[in-house]
Amino acid sequence: MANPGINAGVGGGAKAPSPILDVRGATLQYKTPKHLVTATYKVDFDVYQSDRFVLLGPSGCGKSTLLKAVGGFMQPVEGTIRVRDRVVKAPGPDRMMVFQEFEQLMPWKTILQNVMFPMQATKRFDRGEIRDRALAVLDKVKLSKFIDVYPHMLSGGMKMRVAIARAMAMEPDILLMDEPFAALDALTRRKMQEELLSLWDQTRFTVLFVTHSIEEAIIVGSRILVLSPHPGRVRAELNAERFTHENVDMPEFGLLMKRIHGLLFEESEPVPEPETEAVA
Amino acid sequence: MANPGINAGVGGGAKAPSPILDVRGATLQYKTPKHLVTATYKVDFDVYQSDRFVLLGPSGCGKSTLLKAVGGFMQPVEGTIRVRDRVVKAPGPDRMMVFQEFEQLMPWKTILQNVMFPMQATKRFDRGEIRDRALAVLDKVKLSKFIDVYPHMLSGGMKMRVAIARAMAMEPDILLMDEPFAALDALTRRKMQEELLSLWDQTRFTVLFVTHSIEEAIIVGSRILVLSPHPGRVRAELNAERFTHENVDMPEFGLLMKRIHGLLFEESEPVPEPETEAVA
Amino acid sequence: PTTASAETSDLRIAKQYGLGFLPLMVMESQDFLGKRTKEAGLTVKPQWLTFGGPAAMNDALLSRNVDIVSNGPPSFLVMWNRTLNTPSSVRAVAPLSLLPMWLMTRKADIKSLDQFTSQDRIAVTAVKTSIPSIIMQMWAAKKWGQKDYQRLDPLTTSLPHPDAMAALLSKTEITAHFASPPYQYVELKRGLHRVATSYELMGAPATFSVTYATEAFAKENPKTLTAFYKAMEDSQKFIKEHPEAAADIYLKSSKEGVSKAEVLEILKDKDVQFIMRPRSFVAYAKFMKDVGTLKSTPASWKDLFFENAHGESGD
Amino acid sequence: MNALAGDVTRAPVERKEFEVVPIDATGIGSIEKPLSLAERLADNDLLRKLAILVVLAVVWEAYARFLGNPLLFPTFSETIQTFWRELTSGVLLDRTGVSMQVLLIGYSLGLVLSAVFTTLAVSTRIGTDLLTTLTAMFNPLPAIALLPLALIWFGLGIPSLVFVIVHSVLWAVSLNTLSGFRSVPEVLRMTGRNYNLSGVRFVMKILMPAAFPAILAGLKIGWAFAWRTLIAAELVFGVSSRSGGLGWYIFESRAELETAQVFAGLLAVIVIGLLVESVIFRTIEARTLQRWGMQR
Amino acid sequence: MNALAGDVTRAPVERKEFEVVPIDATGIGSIEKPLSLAERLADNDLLRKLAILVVLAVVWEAYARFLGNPLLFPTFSETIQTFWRELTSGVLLDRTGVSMQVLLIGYSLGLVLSAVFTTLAVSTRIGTDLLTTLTAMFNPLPAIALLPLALIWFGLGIPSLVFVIVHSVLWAVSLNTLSGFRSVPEVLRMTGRNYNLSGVRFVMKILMPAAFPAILAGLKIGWAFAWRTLIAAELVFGVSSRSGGLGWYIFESRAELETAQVFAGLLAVIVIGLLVESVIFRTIEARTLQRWGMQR
Ligand SMILES: Nc1ncnc2c1ncn2[C@@H]1O[C@H](COP(=O)(O)OP(=O)(O)OP(=O)(O)O)[C@@H](O)[C@H]1O
Ligand SMILES: Nc1ncnc2c1ncn2[C@@H]1O[C@H](COP(=O)(O)OP(=O)(O)OP(=O)(O)O)[C@@H](O)[C@H]1O
Ligand SMILES: [Mg+2]
Ligand SMILES: [Mg+2]
Repeated sequence: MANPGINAGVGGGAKAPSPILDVRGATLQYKTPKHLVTATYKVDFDVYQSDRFVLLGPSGCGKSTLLKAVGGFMQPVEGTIRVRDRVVKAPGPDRMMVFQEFEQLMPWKTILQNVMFPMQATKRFDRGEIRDRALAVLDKVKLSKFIDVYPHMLSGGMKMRVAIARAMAMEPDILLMDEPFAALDALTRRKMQEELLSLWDQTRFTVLFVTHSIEEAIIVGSRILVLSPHPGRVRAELNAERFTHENVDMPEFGLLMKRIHGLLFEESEPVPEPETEAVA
Repeated sequence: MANPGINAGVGGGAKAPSPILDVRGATLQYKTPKHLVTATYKVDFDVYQSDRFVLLGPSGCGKSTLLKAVGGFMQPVEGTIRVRDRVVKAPGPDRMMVFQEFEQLMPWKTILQNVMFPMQATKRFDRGEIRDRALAVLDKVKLSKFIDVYPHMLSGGMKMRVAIARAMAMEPDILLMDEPFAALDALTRRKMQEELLSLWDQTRFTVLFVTHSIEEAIIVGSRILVLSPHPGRVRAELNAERFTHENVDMPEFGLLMKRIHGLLFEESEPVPEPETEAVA
Repeated sequence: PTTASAETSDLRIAKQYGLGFLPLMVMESQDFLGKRTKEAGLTVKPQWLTFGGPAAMNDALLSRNVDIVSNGPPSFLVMWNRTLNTPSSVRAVAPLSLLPMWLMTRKADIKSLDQFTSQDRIAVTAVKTSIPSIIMQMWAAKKWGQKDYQRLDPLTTSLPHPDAMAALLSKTEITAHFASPPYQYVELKRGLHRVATSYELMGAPATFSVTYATEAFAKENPKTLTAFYKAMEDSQKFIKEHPEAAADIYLKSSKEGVSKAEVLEILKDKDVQFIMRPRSFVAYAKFMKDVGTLKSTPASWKDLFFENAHGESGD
Repeated sequence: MNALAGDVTRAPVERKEFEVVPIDATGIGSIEKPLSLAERLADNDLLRKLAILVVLAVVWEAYARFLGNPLLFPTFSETIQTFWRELTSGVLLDRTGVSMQVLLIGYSLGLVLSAVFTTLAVSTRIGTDLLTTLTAMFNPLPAIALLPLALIWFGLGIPSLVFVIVHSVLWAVSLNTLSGFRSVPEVLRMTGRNYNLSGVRFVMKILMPAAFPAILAGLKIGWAFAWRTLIAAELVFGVSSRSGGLGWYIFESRAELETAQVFAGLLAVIVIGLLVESVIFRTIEARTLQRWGMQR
Repeated sequence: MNALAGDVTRAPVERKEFEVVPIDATGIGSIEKPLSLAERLADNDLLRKLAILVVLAVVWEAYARFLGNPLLFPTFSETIQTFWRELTSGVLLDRTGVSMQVLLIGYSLGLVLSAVFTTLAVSTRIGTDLLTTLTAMFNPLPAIALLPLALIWFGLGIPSLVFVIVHSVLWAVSLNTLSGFRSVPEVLRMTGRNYNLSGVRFVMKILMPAAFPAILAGLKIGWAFAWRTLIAAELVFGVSSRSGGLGWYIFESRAELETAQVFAGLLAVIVIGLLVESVIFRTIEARTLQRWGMQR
């Protein structure tokens, strides 16, 4: 609405079912004692059932902020965010978050307890089932040997795998992931990406995925929202359903990578200076 | 000494000058109340003047641990670590570290103050020079606009760039970097890699670089130490001097990547089960 | 840091709150000490200190931070006995006052001490160790035999006078208060009634407060001590002769919720005397020895006092 | 498995791709939701606290009237009147001045000592043991335990009071500081050691600021206990002539059964406590923890 | 620029490449540097603390002998003898028992109240204001300030003592807990809220464990102040003769100038303090903070 160009794009899939997540003209700001930092500016997008929706953009463009807003941790100063037609007001386990920071694990719980905790806290699963589910998902991320260990004894990458396992075990409506694989090594990262895709194949959950890796965006995502540099605004929305690990070497894959690279970093058109900061 | 196979390999470059860093049979362990975790086992390697030496290995194989030991934060339970023929006993600014964690920034200092701090603390530079040096290096990592901001107001990637800028500004003898670019977006990451290489071209400092990205290892490194999975042992040492961003598309580049991938993940020979944990 | 020839120029005297310490207040305000020391050819600058309780005062004396302190006879006797034959042995200089303490209650039907039941609570300044506690123990020993001297202790509760009075008047669980002047008079005015006085319970009037000093101090400053003794006589005489002025002095340093008329009335009470004659020291000492608080008794009251006071007829 | 999970048979919704020029974002600083008056009032820290104080005063007044026992518990209005009278007559100010002086000396000395102790404690293991042992021993000890030593070493008067206050501040602040030091992230510690910081410089430049939330909590507790101790200690140590502080004023008023004056004295303690908390400590917090993002 | 920087003209040293089979790493658990006896002794926490205590005792003994004023400051040996005599005669145990009982009731009650207060404080902004205001007001108030209310509400004896102890524990613990809560990392907070935790559950399951280092420091301070207050309060608040605790024992002994007994009583306080610190709090620390890597 605020941006007619975007509406035109979305309108393309006529008579589409209503989206699960509907972000409309969302402007997100941080108020600090001295500054007023605008992280994203009038961002619109829709996420439909079973989308693997990727937010892609350069560092500091407001991807994490956008994800936090969808998670219900921030309210937009302008615009609305709706999940299943209800305005997002608070966080909830229907939108499980995996954060960028290692601190998200609870240092006072063992790995197993960490994974079991949200299932117990939200009572979404039978008591008897919880432990088995946790063990299964920990096996998937190859941490079965470390279930009784405390987080501070794990390497950074291992901590992140625990966090991912914890969120996956919850089978949320929308999984919100903030650069979850950034700290993983190449192989584990690939395995985790495949795991995510295969899990998706089983239950077709909806996932909103933040990354700054174009390759990862194309592999993981079915649709990619490309954001402009700070403050984040919509630059493009692209389909990437066709691509997985198997066709990384296809020419189309390379072409799409190049196209996105251009969108992200080549200022083809004269765009007004985006780094305006208001000093309050 | 502990492993004749490795000695044979190192012995190859006959009459080489004495190494800056000499790691010999280093076994590193964590003592926890219940477990005794061996992170690396009898690792040998030498880093020579002006090397861009990369430690490459899967998650949890002990790369960070090894770097910490070189930094002087841990003592090996077996073997020795020598820098310029002196056994490493304590940390020092001749070995500047960039850690994996965001917490390494001081939340009570602005970005500029954070970068200036080690220069002031170690008195390695003239008082008058420090501020300019800090500003210059912050400009290189594209954070000039944020010099008066506190770390908690930056995104994860921006925080990491500050940490890198801070260490670079010190021009240490050996720069110890623990997956410093893992949290950066594709473009910034590439820029930072290039920056590192161009800085290296200017001063030919020695850098010990931990990564789990094979591509990054080949681009950044002049020599690559490939470590086995947990507990980390030497798997191979390879040369990668020839490769930079420019020749990523060369067939040799791809071949080297494939070779390392094989070394890392394909258990071609029957290797004894490595995940033995002793319960104290 | 003084020799026999050069006596201290800095005399530190500790006093407490209450009417029992009036002579010291008078001495301070009329500068009797200055006059008497000048007579003796000394230049003494008295320094007046006030303490909240007796224990701190004893500590100050032992650590030589004060020279002359004022306390009730039991506290003094403990101090005397415990320091006997040590470098810090003490003796009394002069008594300050002879005052009765009254046992006040709000229960109209209680006429004597033995009528208190386990439902009652008698407030005293300090359970077991304060003057009223010891007086009640002496009375209990007389009435029920030495073995049972602690029979009334369970009824007592320690509360400082002002809090005890407030509690008694507020109809809390405190049903009685063994008060000292002027609190007892205020309570009387507020409609409470007197069960007994300390004189009745002891069988004789007793000194309420006494000043004492270490023998070491006395040896080094004999003239100063004599001057202090004489100044005390002056002060007591002043109170007798000028009750109005004495009342003013009292009210200037402490109000305690009473008017001048009331203070005058107290001063005129025949039981209230400011005299140099030591009373009932031996009786206290004997009893305290019997219950084990003291390890020995003085052969005569004169053992307790410096020679200045030996001319009196004490007991 | 999950009722809300996607329809397994259905593929994602098909949509067209699009590219747009990022919209103009100049002047975005002005985007701010205006706040309602009520919100703005509720946003005012001082106002909210004032409201709380007013409520407390009303409760006090009502309860005291209900009790009707001014000897034990005077009304708020009576207390305020007395407070005002004693304030304007200068008595209260004098007494408070005396107390504040002693308090400040003792407090600062306590902090300095505590800094020395904790620095030793983090530098050496024997230092840690010493501090934890001393803290465990001396922290529960009441002031009278120190009386003999204070009398021997400092005599009567201000130095002894200062000594006792130091005792009350030192252990509380040290305990908090040490526990703050110990929970400083390992990475930050390593960063500091990397810069060759050690001993005092390491403590000053890394541990102190990193542990500042805990230290500040310790400072607040230390401050409060310095007050409590001072008021109790003034009775124990006596005063020469009329030089007593607030503690002595309260004791005197109590002995004179001027309950309203007792409460006026206590009110002075409260007022100073509130001032220190909401002016000094609040400012420190705003300037440090909140600015650094170390506190919500 | 940098003297130690590499030679710009020289390329890195040339070396051959090699590949090896990772060496056998079975049985690596046994690699451990043996410790010398001295190191092992120095490693023993208890032993080191004992050494400190012995040194302190020797200093005490020496200083007391030098002073030669047993009525003011008895020697360590005399104190120990008296301590032993009073312990075996049962007096000290009795008195300590009484005090401990009151102390434990007051302490636990204080903790419960503090949990309620801080939970309210983090849940609502008015709660935060209320707690900070109340803490700033009441924390500096000495126990006598509560005497009138205690008398009215609880009368004399144990309930009043408990009330005063609650007062001394509540604010110190709340202050530390609140400051701990406020420095819990934002991500952890968000994680908790993501699981629909709010109110009491949020506090119990996220904030409390995450802020545990600060809370534990608060508990230690609270414990120490509960002791101090109890001993002071037994004097102010009426003990009904036989029922007196350790505070009364000390007061009585002081009135009787049995200084060695006074110090024996204080020694009892110290011993209990040390026991609680090195047994209870140490165990809690080892089981929680150290295990969780939240403390060095
Ligand atoms: N707590 C905060 N207070 C103020 N400004 C903030 C805060 N967090 C982030 N910002 C600012 O908001 C902008 C967007 O930050 P955000 O963390 O969303 O970026 P991002 O796209 O996730 O970056 P990255 O890929 O590096 O994680 C940045 O300019 C940053 O400075
Ligand atoms: N503080 C610690 N206490 C006990 N064990 C630890 C500790 N830190 C790391 N470890 C263990 O040591 C091993 C090596 O950890 P390290 O952090 O060095 O791995 P890494 O190679 O850096 O992994 P990553 O790439 O994921 O960062 C792991 O098995 C880990 O569990
Ligand atoms: Mg981010
Ligand atoms: Mg690592």
